[in-house]
Amino acid sequence: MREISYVEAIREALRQEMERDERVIVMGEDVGRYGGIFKVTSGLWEQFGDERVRDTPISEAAITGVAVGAAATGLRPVAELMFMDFVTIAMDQLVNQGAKMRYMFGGKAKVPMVLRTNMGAGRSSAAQHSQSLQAWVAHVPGLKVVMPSDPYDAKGLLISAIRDDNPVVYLEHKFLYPVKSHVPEEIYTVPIGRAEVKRAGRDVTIVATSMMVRKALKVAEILSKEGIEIEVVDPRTLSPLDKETIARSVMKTGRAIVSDEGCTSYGVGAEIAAVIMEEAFDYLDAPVRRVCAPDVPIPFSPALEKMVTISEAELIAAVREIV
Amino acid sequence: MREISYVEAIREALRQEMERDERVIVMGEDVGRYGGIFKVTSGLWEQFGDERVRDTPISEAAITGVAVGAAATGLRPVAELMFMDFVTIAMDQLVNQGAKMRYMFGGKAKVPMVLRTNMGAGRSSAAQHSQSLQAWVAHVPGLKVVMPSDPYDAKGLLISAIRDDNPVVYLEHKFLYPVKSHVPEEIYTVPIGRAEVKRAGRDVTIVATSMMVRKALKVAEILSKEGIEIEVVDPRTLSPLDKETIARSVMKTGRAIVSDEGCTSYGVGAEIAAVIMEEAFDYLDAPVRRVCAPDVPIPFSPALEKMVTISEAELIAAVREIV
Amino acid sequence: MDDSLDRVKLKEMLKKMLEIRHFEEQVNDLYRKGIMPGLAHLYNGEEAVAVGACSALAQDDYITSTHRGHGHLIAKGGRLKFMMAEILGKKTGYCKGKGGSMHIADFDLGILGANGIVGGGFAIAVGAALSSRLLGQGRVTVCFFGDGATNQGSFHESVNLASVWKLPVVFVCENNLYGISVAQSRHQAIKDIAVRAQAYGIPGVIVDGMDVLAVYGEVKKAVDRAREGGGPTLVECKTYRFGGHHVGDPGNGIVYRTKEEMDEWKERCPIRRMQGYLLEKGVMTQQEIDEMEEEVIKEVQEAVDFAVNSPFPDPEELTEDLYA
Amino acid sequence: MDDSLDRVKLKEMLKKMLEIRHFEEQVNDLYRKGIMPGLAHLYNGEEAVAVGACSALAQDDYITSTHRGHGHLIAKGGRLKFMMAEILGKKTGYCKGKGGSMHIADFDLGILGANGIVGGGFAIAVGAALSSRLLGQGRVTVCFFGDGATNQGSFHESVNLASVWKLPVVFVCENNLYGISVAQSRHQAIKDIAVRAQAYGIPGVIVDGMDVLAVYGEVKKAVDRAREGGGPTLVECKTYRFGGHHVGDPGNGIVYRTKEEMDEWKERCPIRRMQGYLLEKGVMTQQEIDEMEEEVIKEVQEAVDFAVNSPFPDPEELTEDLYA
Ligand SMILES: Cc1ncc(C[n+]2csc(CCOP(=O)(O)OP(=O)(O)O)c2C)c(N)n1
Ligand SMILES: Cc1ncc(C[n+]2csc(CCOP(=O)(O)OP(=O)(O)O)c2C)c(N)n1
Ligand SMILES: [Mg+2]
Ligand SMILES: [Mg+2]
Repeated sequence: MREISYVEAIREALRQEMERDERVIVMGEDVGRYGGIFKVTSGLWEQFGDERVRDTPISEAAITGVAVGAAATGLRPVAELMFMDFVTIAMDQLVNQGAKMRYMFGGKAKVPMVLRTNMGAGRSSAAQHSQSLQAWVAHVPGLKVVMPSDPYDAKGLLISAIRDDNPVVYLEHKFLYPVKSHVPEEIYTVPIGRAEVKRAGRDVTIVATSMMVRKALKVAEILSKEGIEIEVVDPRTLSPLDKETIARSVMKTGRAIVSDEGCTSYGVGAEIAAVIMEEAFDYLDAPVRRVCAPDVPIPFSPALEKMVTISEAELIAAVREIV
Repeated sequence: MREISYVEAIREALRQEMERDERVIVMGEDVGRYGGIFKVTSGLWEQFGDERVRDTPISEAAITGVAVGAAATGLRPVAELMFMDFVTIAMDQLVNQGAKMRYMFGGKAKVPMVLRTNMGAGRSSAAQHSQSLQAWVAHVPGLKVVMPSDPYDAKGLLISAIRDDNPVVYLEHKFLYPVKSHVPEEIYTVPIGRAEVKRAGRDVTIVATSMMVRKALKVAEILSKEGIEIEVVDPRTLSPLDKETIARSVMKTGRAIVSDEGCTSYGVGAEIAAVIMEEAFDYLDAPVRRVCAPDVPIPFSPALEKMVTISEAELIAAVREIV
Repeated sequence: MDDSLDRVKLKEMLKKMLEIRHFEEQVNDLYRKGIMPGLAHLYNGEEAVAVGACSALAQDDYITSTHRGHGHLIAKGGRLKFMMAEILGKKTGYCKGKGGSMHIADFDLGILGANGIVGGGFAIAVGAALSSRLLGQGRVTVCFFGDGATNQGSFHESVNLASVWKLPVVFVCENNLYGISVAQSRHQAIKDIAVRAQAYGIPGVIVDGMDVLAVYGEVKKAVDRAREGGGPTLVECKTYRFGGHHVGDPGNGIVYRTKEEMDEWKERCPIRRMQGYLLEKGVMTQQEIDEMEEEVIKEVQEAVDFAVNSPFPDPEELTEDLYA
Repeated sequence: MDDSLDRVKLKEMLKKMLEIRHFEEQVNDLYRKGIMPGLAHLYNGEEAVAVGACSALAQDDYITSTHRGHGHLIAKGGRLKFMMAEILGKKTGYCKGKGGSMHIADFDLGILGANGIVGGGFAIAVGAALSSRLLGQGRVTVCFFGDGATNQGSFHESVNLASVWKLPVVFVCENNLYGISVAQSRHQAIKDIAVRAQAYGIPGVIVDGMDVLAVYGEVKKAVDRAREGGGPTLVECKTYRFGGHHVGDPGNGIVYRTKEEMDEWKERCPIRRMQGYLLEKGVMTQQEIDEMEEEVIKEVQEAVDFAVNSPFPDPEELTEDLYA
């Protein structure tokens, strides 16, 4: 079975969709000859040329808004923001224009665009290059939000996102880029809006996003040796959220931990915890525990930054608290 | 006892603080001679002149960023965004600059600014002039977020916000502007970070924000006649959230409803519901119910818009479901 | 007189301007009567800009519009009755009542939407131009916006991008001297917005926005240039809104404008001017003009009747049209 | 030679440039050795801009800086050891290790911070200028930024606001011809960024950014003008970064730049040029210059030692410094 990395999987999805559909284009800062600063688009410019792989000026609002306008008029743009922190500059275009256009116009428009960017701290990049702002975009009706946690999902979800007729925010994780796993060479899709049980277990459910899925799987492995069987549920899509799969798991285990790298307060963990309470209250043996990032900006110094990137030890401690 | 309206209370707070402290200035679109489109700043330009009451170009990012820079260098600016929907344009300045400056600089800076704006639908202003995006700003460490629900709190919280050495997002509600209640003429403060029990009751807690507090109080009145005693808790501040007061109430009543006008998913209701579960799980007789806005953009037509502005009837129905 | 303008087209231009004027008067009326929900930003006085510019476009060319959008939409061919129904929040409106005055679109006519965000249309226009280029469609986009909007960052980013990519888009500025209450001299330190073109290495031209033929002429040149691959142009039209910022603005904006200024501009009414021109050139007689105006009044009244008599959307429509 | 520059000041300018150069070389070295966490954007080659501009400022004047900020900070008087400690993430750094290379500030020296957001400093600079005016302080702000940053909306909004409010701020553009890998000709359709001044009705000047005295001269004029209430100026400095976009950029940016271009610009080294000038004018002898360089090397080494030997922050500091 062929193994490729997460970054290669994303690139392959882009390449295969661009080969299949001329309307798919890529645009963003340094995505052309430079191949993107995380090398995601490496090689695409050589294959598809200047017109379809477009270096932009440093203008995040325009990048996003141009993608909206292009999507509404027949292209299927995949725009890249170099870091998720920069979505702050593009929120009007994304939220007031892209997300609402179809609804405001009574269904007259469709906006088949993908906004790719990456979240996650841990690279000593400090407060403006490390944020995990997924809760913001997931709060916006009209957007879809996906967060692949492994190379297989990365490829399949990106292909789904490109083919989706709605604006999709596609969130990559900086530390997943080098991670390898089995990825079929042929084109396939992973459906948007469908969670996946990444590991079955009977004692505790960990609902984890992105990089936290990997960590939860490791923790499950470790604790399994002690006889604690953890079920790891990866929502994969934050919006629309697959409440059924999450609830079904918690109904079985009776205990849940939610782990996401955004700040805890008003974050993704809150929504998933609330959903679990709403859907599985009578099954809960303990309150849902949130294991998310502390409510501070990301500090530069590795000595401090390691405290905001959630460790396996923290997950283990949380499991022990509630079992 | 003197009664004045919410809009007058805000204006009085601005006036009194500007009289007291020369460093307090007001800036925003049409806030000068025009007095702001909701007339909040009416009369201030006449009293304080061009230099301290500044009409700006239509440049929300610059308005916010200039306030950050001015605050960091000795002024205490109160900047207005005409509608909260426009904070989308200013998120970088607010979140990456204003909120993080102090932390990034190791405590070297302080940013005593207030960003005033208004939320709430119901005026047939459609999807880009009606949003309630408080969940976004409450998710950002470094910001404080307040939402006064009556004229008394409006004045006291604004004075606190102006005197606070941190960036405070001050959220007004369009439908509260004309509402009157007792407001002392003298200067007083309402502490940031302190919730208030607006009505005591033993059967159900409704944690409500802004306009929803008023509606919850009316519902409490109505249901009291049936013998259902509702406790209405107004967090007043979303960040930092007064978890104790909320939890104490739910420990007493055992049942809770959270009502906020933002979209339900990944909204304020999720956080407060999660907090209640974390702090008072063993006291809960039913899952916390969220009575927040449906996950759609705000439609223009009154026929549809009335379905997204939460009615007293919806609150009543929610209460009946859980008692 | 521009050679590309035959008599039919000239008459059509007058008719469109009349449609806008009467349409807006009805909107104002419906507001005063409490029939129209919310507010609306009227186009009275600026008719020459929308009509001049859109007359330079083909049916499948694109426009992006603004909060003050009725004029642009009518000029680009928008159907009065669907517009009016939308403005009243009716199910039969262009957007099924979900959009209202600030969010009307008709993609079939290349109308990519009015916009409630000042500056919200710039990047969308550039995106449409990018589509046209990559799909080889030869469509040109006209992006309308006000003087106030030229201070938004999105103006700068979008014009820069369009210029460096040489995209087929024409930026048409309606400089009506105010952004709500703030006079141009208080929101920017320049008099001619056209100079901003220099910041992007593109042509910038100034035109009398009260003269529909002048607007047509300059925009036509810019559209031709764009279509031939010459890239964007910034066309500044000096104009004036006769009413207040919106229907609820007290005294038609007397709080921040002098009566003299308002009167002076009203003297330069673009419709009267075009009528004078058509009479002088013998294209129309006074009687024909009067008949045309009667007809327009009737059409607008029909639109009002259609709108007033249309039903509101049904509750279940709330969650429709969100996702494709 | 500018009369306002005495021998002491001239020597100081050279010294600052040397400090920057050697500081950056050490940073690069610490990166290669794996001692520096993260990345850093070095200022080598652009020393004349920061030093020329900051030499025109008083101690209590303000600057805002960028991701490529070390040079600005040193030129404005930043202490090498606190900077280096910050860059290594140490408790003794300017920001207690919380900021790192892209977020160093020293408010006592008027340094309002480097910035990780391209274009993040514009509005902050204008805000500082507003404070200075309203508090009657007579302080001027110099806002540094790159060519790439001039395409951000915040550039436009901020310069527009500063110009219409006539605030005491000088916009100093470091046009080093690239934003990461994208050459200026591919990110904007103009050659001289100074022309953008016309969009705001302010003066725009072009200066050789490899000539510290030329930069000083133009910025000094602009600062004087600003201080006297004349409003902002846009000063474009043509310059070049000798290294890659950051310490990890392969081959010093050879992926998108030619060796010829790089060599050509290195020939114009601003430090060598200033040295030649000082020798020629008899301000310094070669021996004095060598001694100065020795001293700088020693100072920088002391800063490195201080930083390397400093402790990391303690865990409880994580939640400190968030709210005042
Ligand atoms: C981003 C944003 N900021 C502010 C507003 C409020 N607003 C609506 S129209 C307007 C004035 C626009 O001025 P201009 O661009 O000159 O257009 P005009 O109204 O004169 O046609 C303002 C400030 C808005 N709708 N969107
Ligand atoms: C808002 C934002 N967009 C993109 C980036 C990534 N980035 C960092 S530096 C840089 C290039 C900046 O170019 P320029 O302004 O010319 O400065 P230079 O690096 O050449 O000194 C980019 C794109 C960023 N930090 N912030
Ligand atoms: Mg205007
Ligand atoms: Mg550069």
